[in-house]
Amino acid sequence: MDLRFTPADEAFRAEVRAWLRDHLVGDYAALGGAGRPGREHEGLDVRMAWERELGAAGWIGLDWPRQHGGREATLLQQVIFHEEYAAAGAPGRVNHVGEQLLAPTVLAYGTDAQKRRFLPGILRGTELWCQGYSEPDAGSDLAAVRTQARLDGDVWRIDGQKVWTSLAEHADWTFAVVRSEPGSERHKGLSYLLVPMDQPGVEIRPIVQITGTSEFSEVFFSDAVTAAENIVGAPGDGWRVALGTLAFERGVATLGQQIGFARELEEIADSARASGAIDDPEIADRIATAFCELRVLRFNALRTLAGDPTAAAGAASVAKLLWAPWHQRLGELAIDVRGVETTLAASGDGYALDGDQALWLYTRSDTIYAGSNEIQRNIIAERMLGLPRG
Amino acid sequence: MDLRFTPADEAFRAEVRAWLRDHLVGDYAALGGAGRPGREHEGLDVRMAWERELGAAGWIGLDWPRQHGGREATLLQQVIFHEEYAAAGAPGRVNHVGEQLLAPTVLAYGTDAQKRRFLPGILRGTELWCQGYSEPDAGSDLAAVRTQARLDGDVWRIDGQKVWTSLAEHADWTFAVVRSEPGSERHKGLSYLLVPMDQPGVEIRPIVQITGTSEFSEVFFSDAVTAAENIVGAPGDGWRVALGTLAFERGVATLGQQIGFARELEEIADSARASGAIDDPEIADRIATAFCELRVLRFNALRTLAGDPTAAAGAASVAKLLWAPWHQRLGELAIDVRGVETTLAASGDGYALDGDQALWLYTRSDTIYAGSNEIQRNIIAERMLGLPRG
Amino acid sequence: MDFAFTEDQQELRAVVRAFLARRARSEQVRAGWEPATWAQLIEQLELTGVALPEAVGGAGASFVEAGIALEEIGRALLPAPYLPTVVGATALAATPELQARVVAGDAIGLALDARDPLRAVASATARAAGDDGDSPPLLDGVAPQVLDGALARLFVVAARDAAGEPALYAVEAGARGVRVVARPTVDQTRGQAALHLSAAPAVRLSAPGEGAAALARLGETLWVAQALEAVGVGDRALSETVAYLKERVQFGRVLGSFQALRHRCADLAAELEGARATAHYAAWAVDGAPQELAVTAPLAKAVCAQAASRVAAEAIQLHGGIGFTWEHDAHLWFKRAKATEQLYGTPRALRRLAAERAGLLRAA
Amino acid sequence: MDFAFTEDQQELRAVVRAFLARRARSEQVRAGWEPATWAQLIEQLELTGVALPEAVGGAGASFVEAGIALEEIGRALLPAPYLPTVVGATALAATPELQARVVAGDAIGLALDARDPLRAVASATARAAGDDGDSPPLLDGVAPQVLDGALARLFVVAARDAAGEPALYAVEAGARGVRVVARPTVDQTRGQAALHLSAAPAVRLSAPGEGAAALARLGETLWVAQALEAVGVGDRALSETVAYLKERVQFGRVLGSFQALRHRCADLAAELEGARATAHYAAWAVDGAPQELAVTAPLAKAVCAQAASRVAAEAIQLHGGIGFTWEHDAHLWFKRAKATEQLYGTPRALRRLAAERAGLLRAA
Repeated sequence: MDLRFTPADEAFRAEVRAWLRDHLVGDYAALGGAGRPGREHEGLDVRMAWERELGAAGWIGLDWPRQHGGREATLLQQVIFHEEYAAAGAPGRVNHVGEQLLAPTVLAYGTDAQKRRFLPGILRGTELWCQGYSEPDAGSDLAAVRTQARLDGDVWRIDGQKVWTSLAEHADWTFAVVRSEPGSERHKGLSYLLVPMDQPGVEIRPIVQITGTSEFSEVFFSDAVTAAENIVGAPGDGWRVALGTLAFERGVATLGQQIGFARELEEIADSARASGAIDDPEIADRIATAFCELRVLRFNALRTLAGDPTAAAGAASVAKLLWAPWHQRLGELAIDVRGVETTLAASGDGYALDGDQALWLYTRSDTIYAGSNEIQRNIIAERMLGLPRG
Repeated sequence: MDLRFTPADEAFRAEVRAWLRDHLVGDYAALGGAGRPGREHEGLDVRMAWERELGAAGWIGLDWPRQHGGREATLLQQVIFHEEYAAAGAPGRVNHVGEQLLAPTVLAYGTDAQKRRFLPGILRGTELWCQGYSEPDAGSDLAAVRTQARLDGDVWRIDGQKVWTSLAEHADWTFAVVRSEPGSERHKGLSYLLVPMDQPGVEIRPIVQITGTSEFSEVFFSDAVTAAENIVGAPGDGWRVALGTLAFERGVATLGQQIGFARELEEIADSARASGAIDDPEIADRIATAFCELRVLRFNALRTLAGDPTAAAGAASVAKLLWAPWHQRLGELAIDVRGVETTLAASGDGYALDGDQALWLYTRSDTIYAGSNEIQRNIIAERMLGLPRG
Repeated sequence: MDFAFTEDQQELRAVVRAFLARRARSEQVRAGWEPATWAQLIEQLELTGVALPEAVGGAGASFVEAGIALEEIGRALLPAPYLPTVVGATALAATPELQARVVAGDAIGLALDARDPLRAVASATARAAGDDGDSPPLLDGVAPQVLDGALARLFVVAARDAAGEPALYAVEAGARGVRVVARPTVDQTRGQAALHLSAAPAVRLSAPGEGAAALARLGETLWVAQALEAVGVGDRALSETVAYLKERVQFGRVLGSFQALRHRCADLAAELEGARATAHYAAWAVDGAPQELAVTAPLAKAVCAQAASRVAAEAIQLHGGIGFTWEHDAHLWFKRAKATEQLYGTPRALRRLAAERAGLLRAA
Repeated sequence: MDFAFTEDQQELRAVVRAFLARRARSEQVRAGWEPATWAQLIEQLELTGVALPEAVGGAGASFVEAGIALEEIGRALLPAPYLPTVVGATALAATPELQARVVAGDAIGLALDARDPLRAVASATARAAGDDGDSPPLLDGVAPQVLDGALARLFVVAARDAAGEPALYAVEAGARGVRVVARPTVDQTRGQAALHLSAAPAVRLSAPGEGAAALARLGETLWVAQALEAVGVGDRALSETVAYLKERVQFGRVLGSFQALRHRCADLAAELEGARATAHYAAWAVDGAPQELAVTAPLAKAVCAQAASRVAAEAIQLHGGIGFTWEHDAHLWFKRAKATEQLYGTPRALRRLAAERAGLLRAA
């Protein structure tokens, strides 16, 4: 056990930091926190240009094999990249889904031709991806797939609906889990298809959320098509591939995310000091508690990423079950620090919220999306504690 | 809706109060809170004499039919009696089980001969009862009865074990749910027997609790006997009778219990004022919260007892699920008000606790006994909310 | 003692609920204030006058009946100024002509401090010796957050009189020196407005020396009304959530059969039952035992607002993704419940006030 | 960065756990202090010297190794003065002869303020100018709550020196002017004693001008040790509870298959995992990054003690009736966890201290 970063890691950190200092300027710097949760649709054109800058400088696909253009970076180097990225206040990434979910899936399960076709666009930041897992009546039950696909000559024809898709209207491609064997049930008979978004058979409708803004869409497939070869894994093997995609989420962005959390907490504490709310002992304790718990999140993430093997099973679920309610409590704190004035909306067209109000409302989703609290508890009970299912 | 007590009720209250003022004197008054939860074995001889005083004055069986010696008192009059009884600081009753559980069962399901035989002893405070429901491996699952009984000529012969029995070593009789049909399962084949405690086949072993004291016992039956006619209801019909007994618990003692709670809270607040702990805003808020929630308990009990019909299903479970954790939090508060000194036990022989420490530890059982929190939640979900069982 | 609602009261609840089922459907609630609905509330249901004397055209019932309406209107989130109107009307006992206007449908705005309704927000100018004489007293001051203020015809203002003592005044919305500025709200089903008074002519409502008591009474009635409305919101959120859990199938089972969810609903139900009993008791106490309100009113607001907030937050969670959409009503319950917590004293502050008034937190 | 324990460290944990499985069974723990077990802890496992320099006979490892022992000893609730000894030994750097005695098994008592370990409990008398000269300084004072004080051969005392500055001293248990009075405890697996010092001769441990820093360092190390021990207690309580739920059948099903119980265990496990990571990080920081302890140590104690308390309370509940008996160990975990919360600063106070030190709660 040695919790210092190595000199090599520190050198890597210096490299990241220097590059960001030199390149995160002008329009890019002006973006601020745009693209972060709750602000996913802000400044998209500039962020897409920024993604290409990152790609050109080799900051995408850090951990990919060199033969596919990656750096084969270690887990900790990826962590460092995300930390520095967040600390610099760089904008929210537009192609997280492509880089962190689709690319590892193609690397693990894809054909050579798929690797040649799809990896470069991600690496260069020129092709954006969106996710097609959730369906309207499925909720947390990912296996309840009803979207159908059938092979028709040299194309798959797709009918159905996906939901909770981020950045659907900007993505070039989606990866969708579809039912390719009619009459099959649950995990069986599914396939994992790569589908171009820009075609008549794909319709996108934004979902307005409780913040009054829209971060997600519904995606409707009506006789949408994709080439027969755009299947990852074998037909009927989609469930295994889809789970594989989820497993690639190693949480390297967690510590970067926490830097954002710390910034939010500091802003709340600043606001409390400025208004005198800090003298309310309950507010002070809630700020102190949030601070201590955020440190716990950090230590927990370090333990997982820097490899205590005993922390493996269920660690991702533990992390999510700790941070999501934490962030939700932070949102409550943000408006409680200011009190009754936060019942007033911001001035502006339509339904306008200030940052604290948006944080308060947006964080209600933290405990629902990407595996609800309930799903995480199921996973922890089963995999970490070995308690039998009911 | 009119939440004033009627003049008749106030007159009844005055009668109770006057009698207690005149009779709760000398040895009886000196008992203080003896016999209340956590102190069930204190001053037993005097309390048995006191029970006979109550009986002689007609304060037992308040709601029983006049033909059996009762007053046919209303629910609210019973409430009033318990309030005044608690407010006077009268000792814990020794025959709650006989008066509140067994007697209504005999009245509802018993034969005339049983009524003649068993009601007078309860009414006069001369025969004490204990409960024989729980079994060692059953936990909250009351139907998991393994104690066996078989009819052998004119007697039942009983073998098995009951647990969590209060005042077993002082009781003259127990009512026990036993399996009278060999090989039957769960709710079927059970019978409800009345068994004399003073016989060679009955052995009692006290259970020491986390307080170091003993409020409950295990009761072992080894070829214990009771006369064939000492069965309530038909053989095999014991489950219905047993559930009936539980249903008779209308919570008339609840408001009296809350007077005890209020006294505990006041003592804690006094202690906090004396030590200055009240200036700790967290302590102050916890005291304030306990105060407000205790009022909620009161309003909730009044609503149930004074008859809002919409509050019926599950109301007893709601009351328990509210008061048990409340009392547990009060126990935590009692020692947190005093802080680190409460890690030191009281001086005395063996393991000695002061009142705050005993309250803190004893209240851990509040959420377990008489239907755990979990059982209450099941009942509320099913009966009040109509949510289906898993 | 009888804690059951009378048959008339049950009938009133049923009528109001049926009315709101027609006139406060989700799309109607979202469309905002609808004068025709308000008119029906006045003319058909006579709700603004339910607790007012028959002499002014009211029904002469008690605040229990107003409480039933508050609970049901909260349950439906009807966007209408019923709460401030029915609360404000209790301060108009000395001005039957104003009460008569309330019966006829004039809405009241409560010009109170949104953090602490017991504090004055305006003061009567010394230059106009109107408090005793013929010319009306003139008020100066600002109430930045008046619930449904833009709909009010009349404001009840907590002010200091020319002698610096607390007093209640009535001010006409259309009078000179009165400026009302609507303000957008996070809870889109209830507006707010800022009220600016600049030498605005006023009618004094409280007798000299009784202003503090009148203001305290108004604040306590307001807390009770908030408690009742919150119970309505919580009841709606819980019952719709339970209904959803009974229907929605996941993993091949009805969601409501998952014990973890059942237990959470049971905890919410227990908390809400306690809150409901408290709100009903408090509603009765407004007329039945006003001396108990000093303690019961703040604790009722604290307990009920918190219960509603907890239920509404869990309603979003238990609905899953759909509960996070604008389209579903869960966010409306959630925002209303939180606003109720925030307005006129937080649960923590009001718990403390109740305990202080009960003597529990007074210094030894 | 490497957060994994080395093979040697894993081996150490396995050895200690195996030893305690034999020597700290429930009936042994309940029997109290057993000198033979302590002797084996010293002689066979060399645990009191694990973090001390080889020059004094120690193993020359780090506080991480001591932390492993603390966690395991907490897990077993071994009634032995390991925690105060291993913490106190860190204050003896300037007195290798005393460190050597610790390696040989002399237990240390920490004469600190049980509410706030950063405050002095004694003072060096001015009459003996011993702080600088040949005659030893003499201490007066009382430490009413010294953990395992009756077993200590040596006390580390937080005192004010003759100049009124904070300083650490060592006092021999058997010296004149030293009176140790054992006190009964609620947590029956760990005793306490009152230490009375009346002109007791002492050895000064901290250099002039460095006393406050030495005392702060001692307090921080103490908090880290409490955090580690608490994680051990919490781990034991959770793992035994989970094991029980897997075995125990009710309503025809294994209890652990009831989702409401599974979810509660999952919440406890998540909280405990966070606490464990925090305690391990803090253990490393004692030697690896002492500058971080000012913030990390108090928060580690706060977080870990609270996690242990929550787990232990739920352990009683989830065991049902049996968990409420003297016979079952659940109450031992519960009492230890609560005592750890109470001793040397409550979670709330330490959270505040951590946030203040991090600059978050400083006034603007």
